[in-house]
Parts: sequence; C-alpha cells; structure tokens
Amino acid sequence: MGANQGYSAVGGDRIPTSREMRINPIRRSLVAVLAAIALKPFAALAAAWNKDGFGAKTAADALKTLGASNPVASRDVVIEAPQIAENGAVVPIEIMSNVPGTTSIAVLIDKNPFPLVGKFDFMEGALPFVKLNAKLGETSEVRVVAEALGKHYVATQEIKVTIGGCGG
Amino acid sequence: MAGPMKMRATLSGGVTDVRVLMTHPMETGQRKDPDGKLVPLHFIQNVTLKVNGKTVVESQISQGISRNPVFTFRIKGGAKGDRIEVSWIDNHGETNQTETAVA
Amino acid sequence: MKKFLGFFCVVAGAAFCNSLPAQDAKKEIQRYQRMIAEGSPVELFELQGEELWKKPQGPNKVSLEKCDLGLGAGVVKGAYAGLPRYFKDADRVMDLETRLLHCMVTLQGRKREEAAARVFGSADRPSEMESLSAYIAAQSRGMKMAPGLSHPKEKEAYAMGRAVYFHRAGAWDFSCASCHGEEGKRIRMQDLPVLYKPEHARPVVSTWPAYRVSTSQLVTLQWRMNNCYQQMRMPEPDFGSDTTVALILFLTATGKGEPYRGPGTKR
Amino acid sequence: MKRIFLIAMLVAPLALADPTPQDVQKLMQRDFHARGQAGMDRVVQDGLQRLCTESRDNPPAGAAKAIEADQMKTIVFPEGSLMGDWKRGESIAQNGRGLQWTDKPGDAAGGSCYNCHQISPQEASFGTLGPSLRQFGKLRGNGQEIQRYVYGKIYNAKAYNLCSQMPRLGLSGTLTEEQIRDLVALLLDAGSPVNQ
Repeated sequence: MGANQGYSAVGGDRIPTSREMRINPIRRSLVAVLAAIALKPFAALAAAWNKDGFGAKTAADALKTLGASNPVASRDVVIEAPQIAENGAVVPIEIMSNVPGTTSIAVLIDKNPFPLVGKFDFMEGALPFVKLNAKLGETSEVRVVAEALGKHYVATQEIKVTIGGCGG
Repeated sequence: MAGPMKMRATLSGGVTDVRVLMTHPMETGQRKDPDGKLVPLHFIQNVTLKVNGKTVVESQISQGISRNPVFTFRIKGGAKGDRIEVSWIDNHGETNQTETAVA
Repeated sequence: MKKFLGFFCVVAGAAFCNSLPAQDAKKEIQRYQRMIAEGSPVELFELQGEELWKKPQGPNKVSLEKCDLGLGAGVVKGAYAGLPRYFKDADRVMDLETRLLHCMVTLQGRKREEAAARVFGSADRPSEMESLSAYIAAQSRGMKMAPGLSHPKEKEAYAMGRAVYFHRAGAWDFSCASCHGEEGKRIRMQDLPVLYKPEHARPVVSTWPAYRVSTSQLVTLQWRMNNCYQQMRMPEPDFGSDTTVALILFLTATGKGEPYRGPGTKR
Repeated sequence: MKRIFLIAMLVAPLALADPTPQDVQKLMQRDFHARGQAGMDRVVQDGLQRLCTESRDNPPAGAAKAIEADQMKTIVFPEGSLMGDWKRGESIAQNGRGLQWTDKPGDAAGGSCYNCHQISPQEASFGTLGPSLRQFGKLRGNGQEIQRYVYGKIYNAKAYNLCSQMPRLGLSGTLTEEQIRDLVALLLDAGSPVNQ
C-alpha cells in the first residue's frame, strides 16, 4: 500500500458532479430563505464556508483570503504532531494557541493540492484548541495560523510521510 | 442516510474535552473506484459545537480532513450535565447531529 | 517560507532540521501510533456492529442475539476473550468470525455461500463480519484473553497452528516466521512482532480486530491471515478454515493472559 | 524393556501433537484455493522448503551443501555484462508487487528489496530483515566476480544459503534477467546512490 493511497492524485480543477449542480442552487436558496426569516433548524446550514480559501492552491494564497498574509512567528502557537507519519491518509495534529485573545485557528498543509484544511472560530466558552486528523499527500510543512485581536501568529512543523508496510 | 456519530464529553481539571466521531467518506474528488471511475467530491464543510444551546466553535473544513473525521475540542469549565451538541453539514447538503451530557 | 523554517529551527532545536536519527524515528513512529489510536473512529464500527447484531435477517427473520459465542446463547460480555474455542454443536474449534458465520447459517437460516460472500468489506461499505467483530470484541474490554486449550480438539488445533506458523511454502518460500521470526526486525518502517513469543503476541492479540488508517477499514484476524498469505505469494485460504482457525488459536494462546483493550487502531 | 515402554508412553502424546510438514500440506491442500495467478501448486513444498521446515532452518550441513549445489545449477547467467541501469534498479527495489493473487499476471513485478534491506540513503523507509546494502559496491568494487555473485544471489538466494529467507527472485519467475541486471547496477555501479 502506498503511503499516499487515496490521496495521491488530489489536484487540478474539479468538475462539479451533476448531483452537486442539482443540489447547490437548492441549498443556496434554502440558506437565503432561512437567513431571511431568521429560523435556523441547523446552525451549520447557515454557516460560512471560505470557498476561495479552500480552493487556493498555495498556502500563501489561502492565507490572503484569511487576511493573514504576514503572520508573525510565535512559540505561543503550539503544534503537537508526530514528525513521522506511517500513513498520509491519517495524520493526527493537535493545536493550541496560548496567544491571549485567540479567536480563530487555521490549519494548512503546504504541499497538499489545496493547502487549507480547516479554520476554527472559537467563541466565549471554548479554548483555542483543536485536535484533528488530516491527509498529507506527501511530506510537508504543517502551518498553523492563530488570530488574536486582529493580528496573526504562525507556527510550522514538518511531518514526514513514510511507507509503513510491504508496499504490495 | 448519514452513518452514526459518537461523542464523549468529559470534565477534568476545570476543562471539558469533547471528542466527536463522524461517519463520512470525505472524498477528495480525485479517488478512483475499482472500476476506474472518479468518486465525486463529497466532504463535510461545517462542524458546529454548542454548549447548552450556545455556539462555541464554528469550524470550516475541507476534503483534506481524513475519512471518518474525529475532532477534539475543549471547553473552559463546564459542569456535569451540561448539554453538548455537535452538528455537521456536507457539500451535498446532508447533515447529521448528536448530543450528549458532560460526564 | 525560509523565515518560518529558520525560526522553527531556532525554537525547536537542531533535531527538527536535520534528518532524524534511527532511534528518534522509532520514537516518532510510536508517537504517531499512539496519536492515531487516541483519535480513532473505531467506535463507529462498534455502533454499526451492535445494530447488525440486533437486526433480524435471513429466511428466519431473527437477529444474532441468540447466538452462542461460547458462554451460552446470547452472552456477549466476555465471549471474545474466550475465543477461539471448541464448540460441541459444530464439533470443531472456531474463532469469532467462524462462529458468527455458523450462527448466520443455523439461526438466521442463511445459505453459507450468501453469508460468506462478502466477509472482507471496503472503506465505503464495511462487511457485516467486520462491524460485528468490532462490537463483540469490544464487549470483552478489560478481560484476560483465555482461549480454549483443554479439549483434545483445541490441543490439536494449537499444535497444528504452531506447525503452520513455521511451514515454508509458496512462490517465495515463506513461512510466518520468515518475517515474524527474529526480534528487532521490521518490514519497511513496520516493526515485526515475533508471534511465537508471549511478550510479542500479548499486545497483538489484545488489540485485534482493529481500524486500519491506511485503508479506513475495520480489519479482522481472518483478514490478517488472508492478507499475509497473499503477501506470502500463496493461494488463498478459505474463510474460517481449520488452517486459519488453528493459526489464530496458536497466536491467541501465545498471547493469553493479556487483558483485552481493543478494537485497536493500526497504521 | 520397562523403561523403554515408559519413555514411549511419555513421548507418544507429544509426537501425536506435532504435525509433520506432510500433515500441514495436506490440510492446506484442503483449506486453500487457487486465486488469480496464485495456483494450488504453490502449496506443494519442494525438497528445500521441506528440509528447511523440518529443520527449522538449520539443515544438516551435508544435506544443505548438496541441495545448495543443485540450486546453483538453476541460475542462468546472461551473456555479457551483468550491470544494467541503476535508476531502473532503484524503482524495481521500491516496488513490492508481483506474484500475488491481486497482481495482474504479466504486469512487471518488483523485487520488494526495501521491505528487507537498507539500500539508497535517500530512502528512509527500509526494512531490516536482511543486511544493509549501503555502500555495497564501494566496499567490494564492481569486478566480474562480485557482479556474478550479486546476480546469482538475487536469482536464487538459496544457492548460497539454503534456508535463507530471501525469495528466489529469478527462479520463481518474479524478476526478469534485465531487471536483475538493473538491481546489480543499483548495488555495484559507482554512480549509484548506494555507493555515495
């Protein structure tokens, strides 16, 4: 089994499926209606999704969409992840920001075809912490950007993706 | 049609750990099925965490998150019995949600 | 980019900037394994398995809840820790999967070929056997592995399993011991347990079945035997055959006494 | 007489409990089925597999020497140079496919070399079942004799060490003559990363 099985060919422009084309306009109008009458059975339905950020093909382009082009390196942004992953399909990454006033954390995998994998907004009551499993197509820098009081802070760590088993 | 979710919320040392498991293929749109056909892009886009009805974490995620996503979030304080809810919506408009009480 | 890297090297120390020494690499892989186990979706399979266990199926439209896994009809708690074992009604030693198949046939009235047609599933569609295995095994958490070793047929199967373990055959002349025969060896980065040694078998038998992150599948011991023989360049063993059950009994008996803490998570 | 009887009593149950390679083979012939290119002929042990199984890979020296000599005769050395292209050799060493029931017959197989050996320094994911091959040629040169040894060892490892765990990659039909020459180059070519 290749280390990047299931994620090896990610990249290039995608063509929306007929199913997506059918559903998306319906969903858009649904969201509009729901927002208009301020009735939200599922909070997630009305939630934002940064299409440009997630569609960006470089970490720099994705960061631009977050207004975080020049983040300041900070040791208060802590990444807890293995330096070697035996399989790129599941790479556990734990992130915490000790920067006071942190309101969001963005996670980017530089070498992935679409580097931005997640953005987490924390409101009153939540700690600026998240643990997730990400796909790594190949060995890459993991970049974490925290936002606090309008400023952006960054930390990075390289994760090596290796081949674990027989490769048969 | 969405597969099961599972969640656990545990209070320890003044912090509540919320660990949530979701069944979802998180298809990248680039994987081929055994017949050589591309499997369409299909992934969760938003995950929302609420405590006693109030949203505390809004997440936007991509197809770069692993299949069958597992997230851990942390809540300041919290008390046994607090109601924790997690819901998701994917790019097809499918949704699922689960809830539990802090233990 | 360079700025980020440069900064990180200063903060984190030189170890991050040079290639990792072998000892550190091993530690990092252990850390990876620990972290994937903590963040594993394996419990989702337990939930699906419980549903299947209770779902009426087959011509008889009954669930598997009356299946005798060795501790009496319908007793699930602790049953996995006692397997494989001899079953009088079938007059043979059975592991969990073989027994489940037996119950699908005898209780639910299903045809063996139908019930066994798709025992190994895919990420998109886990097999019945996989989800059921996860559910049943989970009900033995904390209990010591104690497979049957007293009945003459159990003794016979154990001895056969040991002989199979060291039996060299196939296009590449392999036995199980070709890879799992010497301490401290690995395939690629994967450490190889020496499964005839109790200290190596214990952590293995106490964590199968398991979620495998490389394929997003719940994999079972029958699958493990099948996949090893594939890589050994042998023909395919029948599902639930005496050969595979004997091997599973030999491995489980070698690791006996270890409290069960699966279903686990593997690379 | 009495003593012999007693010993027989003690030994008999043990002897019964230990199946012979013939017993195992018989069971496998019943319990396995052909799939894809993996036919049931593979279950039948040859003399070497039988002897190594019986002796737990410690064959009596005399018998081992005789079979090793037989195995040596199976090696077909090609005419001319035994050194191919190390770059192709590297990708053959990386490839772990071939001869499995999941592999398409006719597709080029790999040597699965990295599964067991350290080879090029660039590949950090290597196995340790076999010895490290780093600087193999740098330490031994790349003369005719060592080329012949490496080619022969890959073609049929059992000719050199009867119960070696290394597959007989040429004899089993896994690798072609050209592929083995490429692997010889990977180990011996002065330009190969192995020898840097």
